[in-house]
Amino acid sequence: MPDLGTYATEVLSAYAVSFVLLVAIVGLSWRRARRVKRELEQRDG
Amino acid sequence: MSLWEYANPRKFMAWTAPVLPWAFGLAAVSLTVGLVWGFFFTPDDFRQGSTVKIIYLHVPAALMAINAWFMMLVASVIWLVRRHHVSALAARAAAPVGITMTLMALFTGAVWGSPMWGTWWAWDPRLTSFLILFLFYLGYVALWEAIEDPDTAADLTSVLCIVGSIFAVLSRYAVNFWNQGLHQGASLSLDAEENVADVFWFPLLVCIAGFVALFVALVLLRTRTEIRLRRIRALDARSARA
Amino acid sequence: MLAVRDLACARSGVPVLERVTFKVGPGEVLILRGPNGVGKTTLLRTLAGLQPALSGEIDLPDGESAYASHADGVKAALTVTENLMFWAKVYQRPFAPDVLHAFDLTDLAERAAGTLSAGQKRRLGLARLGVIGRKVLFLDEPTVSLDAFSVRMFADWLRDTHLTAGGCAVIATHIDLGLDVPELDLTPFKAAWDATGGSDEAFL
Amino acid sequence: MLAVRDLACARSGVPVLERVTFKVGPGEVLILRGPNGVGKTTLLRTLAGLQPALSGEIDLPDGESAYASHADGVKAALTVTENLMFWAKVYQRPFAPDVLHAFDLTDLAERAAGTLSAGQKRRLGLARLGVIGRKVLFLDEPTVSLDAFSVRMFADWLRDTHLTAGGCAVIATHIDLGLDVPELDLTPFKAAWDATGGSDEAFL
Amino acid sequence: MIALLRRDLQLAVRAGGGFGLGLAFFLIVIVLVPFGVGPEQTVLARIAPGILWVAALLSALLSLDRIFALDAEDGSLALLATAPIPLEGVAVVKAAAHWLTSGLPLVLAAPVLGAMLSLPPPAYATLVLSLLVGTPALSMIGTFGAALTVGLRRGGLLLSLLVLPLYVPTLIFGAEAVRRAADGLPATAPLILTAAISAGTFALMPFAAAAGLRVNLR
Amino acid sequence: MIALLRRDLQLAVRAGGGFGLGLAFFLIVIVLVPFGVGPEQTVLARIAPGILWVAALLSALLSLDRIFALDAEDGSLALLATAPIPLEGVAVVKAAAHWLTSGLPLVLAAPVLGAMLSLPPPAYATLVLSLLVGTPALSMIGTFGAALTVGLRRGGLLLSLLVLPLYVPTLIFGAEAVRRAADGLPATAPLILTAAISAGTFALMPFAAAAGLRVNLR
Ligand code: HEM
Ligand SMILES: Nc1ncnc2c1ncn2[C@@H]1O[C@H](COP(=O)(O)OP(=O)(O)OP(=O)(O)O)[C@@H](O)[C@H]1O
Ligand SMILES: Nc1ncnc2c1ncn2[C@@H]1O[C@H](COP(=O)(O)OP(=O)(O)OP(=O)(O)O)[C@@H](O)[C@H]1O
Ligand SMILES: [Mg+2]
Ligand SMILES: [Mg+2]
Repeated sequence: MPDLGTYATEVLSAYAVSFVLLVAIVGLSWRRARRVKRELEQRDG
Repeated sequence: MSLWEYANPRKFMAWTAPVLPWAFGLAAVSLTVGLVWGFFFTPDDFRQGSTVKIIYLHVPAALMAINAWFMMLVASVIWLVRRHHVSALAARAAAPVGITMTLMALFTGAVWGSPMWGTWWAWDPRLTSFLILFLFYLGYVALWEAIEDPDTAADLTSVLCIVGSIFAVLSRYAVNFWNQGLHQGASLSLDAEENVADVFWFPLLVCIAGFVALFVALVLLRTRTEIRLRRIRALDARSARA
Repeated sequence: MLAVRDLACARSGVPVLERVTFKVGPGEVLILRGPNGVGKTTLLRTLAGLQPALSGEIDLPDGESAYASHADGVKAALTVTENLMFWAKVYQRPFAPDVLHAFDLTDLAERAAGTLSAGQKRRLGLARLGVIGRKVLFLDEPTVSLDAFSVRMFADWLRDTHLTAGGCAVIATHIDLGLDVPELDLTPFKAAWDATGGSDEAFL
Repeated sequence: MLAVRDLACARSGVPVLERVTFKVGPGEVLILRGPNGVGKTTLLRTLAGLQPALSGEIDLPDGESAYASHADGVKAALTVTENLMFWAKVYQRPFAPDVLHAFDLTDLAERAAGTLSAGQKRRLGLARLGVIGRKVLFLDEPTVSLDAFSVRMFADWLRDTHLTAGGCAVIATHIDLGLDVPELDLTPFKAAWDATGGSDEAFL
Repeated sequence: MIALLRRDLQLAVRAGGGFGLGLAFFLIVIVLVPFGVGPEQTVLARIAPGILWVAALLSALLSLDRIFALDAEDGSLALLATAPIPLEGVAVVKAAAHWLTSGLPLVLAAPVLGAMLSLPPPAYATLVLSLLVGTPALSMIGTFGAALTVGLRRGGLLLSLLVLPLYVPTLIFGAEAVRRAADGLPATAPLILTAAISAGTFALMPFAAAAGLRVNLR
Repeated sequence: MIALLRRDLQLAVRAGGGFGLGLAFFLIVIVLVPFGVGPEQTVLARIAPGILWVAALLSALLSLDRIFALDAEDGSLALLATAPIPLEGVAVVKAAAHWLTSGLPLVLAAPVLGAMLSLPPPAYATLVLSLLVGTPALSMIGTFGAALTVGLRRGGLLLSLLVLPLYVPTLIFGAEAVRRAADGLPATAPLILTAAISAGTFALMPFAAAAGLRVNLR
């Protein structure tokens, strides 16, 4: 872990929130993709 | 076979299926490399201290936020001119990704601003234009959500996207006129003198590549979902009539 | 005057009717029949140019048609005369007060349209057709809410004024107008469940 | 069940009908007739309690009546079932899916009401009556936009379900419902030009 | 009545994000003010409490006409009036649904928007609290106004004209609370007054609103 | 087209003072701001140009949904679309009618309200002029938004969300002009830019609005 000095909270929170946002968009897209795919497979029989 | 045939939903599903894992893989690798490199193996800036590390998130996110809108604009025009369903759906699929990027740029910028400018938010032109861009995204998504019929929605959101783009550019100039601002100028120009030091520059490039790959991967994935939803809708409509 | 050939039309992207073919000459009326939801409104809107046809041809003199929908576009705040005057001006026609007589609106001429009963409002909506002077009329259930007397009055106007002047009309209705004219039942033209042309087609 | 004695009613302060007297017993239907503007809607709204009578009496069991107007209170954004469920809950009644069948809505059960055709929407509006389980119905032109088959279906529901369960109904309509029931022409009850009770009376 | 509340919320959500839109409007007003006033932080901080409250008020206002108008147009209102629920109950439910879809989201988002207007951080808690106890009054007063104007087809303007003067006391106490907190003064008194207005309106206004509805349906 | 303009104005007047109401809303916003912000003259004078412009904008916004909604509901819009006037013309006329009933009264009343917010007197002429050349853009942009959302039955909120970001440039230039005048600086440049936006929107937006209407009527 590098020494972030006085700005540790800022840098870490920037990274943390960005990760949350990235994971959220990827996760939501992925989950929805899977759900829709399954639904379609059921429909197609 | 013309290029446009790739915009046929079936074809699109077919050729994106193998591409998708590669896109995600590329995104994961370059993001990991870029961010780890940037976070752990670059020095602090002599003026900005460790906050310079935020650049690896902030700049790519800001770039992608603008480029996503631009992509939506192109897709909207294609839909209006050639009426390829995939392009309309791709525009729809890109919008939430663009919103995420915008939010990320806004947040990382705000966090960066608090030590640098002593405030979380300042009505700087660049920041302000981003906020306006965010509003355009919200309006665009809200309009999509509000309309039942997919083709009507595609038409209307496309018109909105084109008109909105013109006004976004106009706002940018207006905002500059209104307030001169604190934000740095472009530092990614090819003119070497204006660039940030190389130590920051290379990992930043890798991160930008990672964000681009991630954007492409997400748009492909989401477009596929939209296509499937339309297919379900179509099958439902058909079986209701059978 | 109006010739429709092999027309297919859709409602919000779903094919509803196909292979609709008919001709209506000057002085003729065609009545559209069919159960609820068969697509009468859709067909009339397509003919009137409000929505594009999926395929097929509509032959129709330019600038000669008019459409009257379920809703009759009456402004509650304007009087009966003002409502009609407005449409006369939009279509750049003189406003002849005898339409008021033809639709039994003389007594109501100065009443605000918002204070009319359902049937009176409908008569006002129909009087618009007498004002704008178009030859080809597309009418969607024009006699809703009208009493028997008013229905006859409307049929009389249609026969004696509109048709004798060389006009024609396509009318969707569920009731008997008392006119001796050809009817077209739309049931056989219902789009097959796998009809092509819908907006979802590319996804199937 | 419903007894009206010497009723006078007004529309925006102007007397419209007077001396209206009739009785409707359990299992009976009364059809209101009369030309457009005679006051059918006004009378039904008065009976339903939406506006006060000028004078006269309305005898009617409490909490047993329901009203259906020209507009049918269908929410475009909700599905057919959701629309009906809502009214069932408001009237605190169980929702029995067989009304869907009685009004030929089974195929449309999951469709958003906004995408129905005029007649389909009307059927949904009528199905509400089957859900709320009220005994005394006041219906204002219930069969507008319905095709002949649906009109018969509605008449059947009325006769076989509603009336046999001891209900009754007052219906304003211009068409023939195919029911063999008494009719009341309102023309003779039109208020005289000097009828009393209007809101302007104090100034005359 | 719960069915009615459920339906109204369902309609708000179905209609494409009823929750989001009131909020978006709030956001937009807050964003527009600096464009008009100029970007100086000191000025913005000075006017932030007032502007935030005015924006909340305008955002509530904008959705008022939908409270009864849609139901009146499609005939549901007449049917509800003849249904076995008291019209007073209908009014309360309508106000509650309006608050849930337009007031509550504002309360939650207010701190972020406070930051954009450079509101001093100590005032955040008071801002949220004052909106929480004050916005219900806005919804209930608005419902009364909507009941008076239903069926008049004047759009939102007549309604705004009627309702805005009634909003003044809530606005004064609410904004005063935030201003005091921003200046480091105790804000309890204005907060309590704001809450009292909310409580009072919910106790009395439904009767007035129901009376208005009855007259308008006649 | 003139008939349509005449009818729209007639309807605005008949419907109980279409002219007065936009103005009243403007007035009320101006009155509410001091309640929210506090009564100090220096602060008010400082923010007056911005608040006046934001109020003008909100007041324009509030009546936007009536531009097409009433005509769509009673079926007039479909009839107009099949009538022998181009939809582009309908859009221009609607925008003009909206401006005449909601923009023009503001322009005339602005000096009085400026006085209420302690706007420095030298800025009055610029205030009037900037509103005169700027409000037409607000009406035309709003007409476009109304055309996109007609028939969606979302009330004004979605419309506001779409339209407000489009209003930003007009607002910035308009308010900037007044601010400069209030500070004794020359205000020609922002005034010209405001006028240019108005001219541009009236030249191009009718086509976009007509396209939106056509799609929505389909
Ligand atoms: C909410 C606040 C902020 C937003 C919305 C924002 C937005 C942007 C945008 C749009 C770019 C342009 C990317 C490009 O076109 O190249 C950018 C770049 C940049 N920002 Fe920010 N920014 C914010 C705050 C900050 C702060 C506080 C700092 C540091 C003190 C900062 C430093 C930079 C740097 C160094 C770049 C790269 C310059 C460039 O490549 O153009 N930003 N930001
Ligand atoms: N606001 C009003 N002001 C004045 N007169 C009105 C008003 N509303 C309705 N009327 C008149 O009251 C009379 C009764 O109207 P009502 O709607 O009851 O007629 P109706 O018998 O239902 O007619 P329809 O068969 O056309 O529906 C009509 O002559 C009508 O013109
Ligand atoms: N938005 C929509 N989405 C899907 N289907 C729709 C939509 N609108 C209408 N439909 C369907 O299209 C079909 C045709 O409707 P249309 O209104 O043309 O019927 P119609 O013949 O006029 O019936 P009516 O006699 O009841 O007026 C109906 O089955 C209807 O349910
Ligand atoms: Mg129809
Ligand atoms: Mg009637």
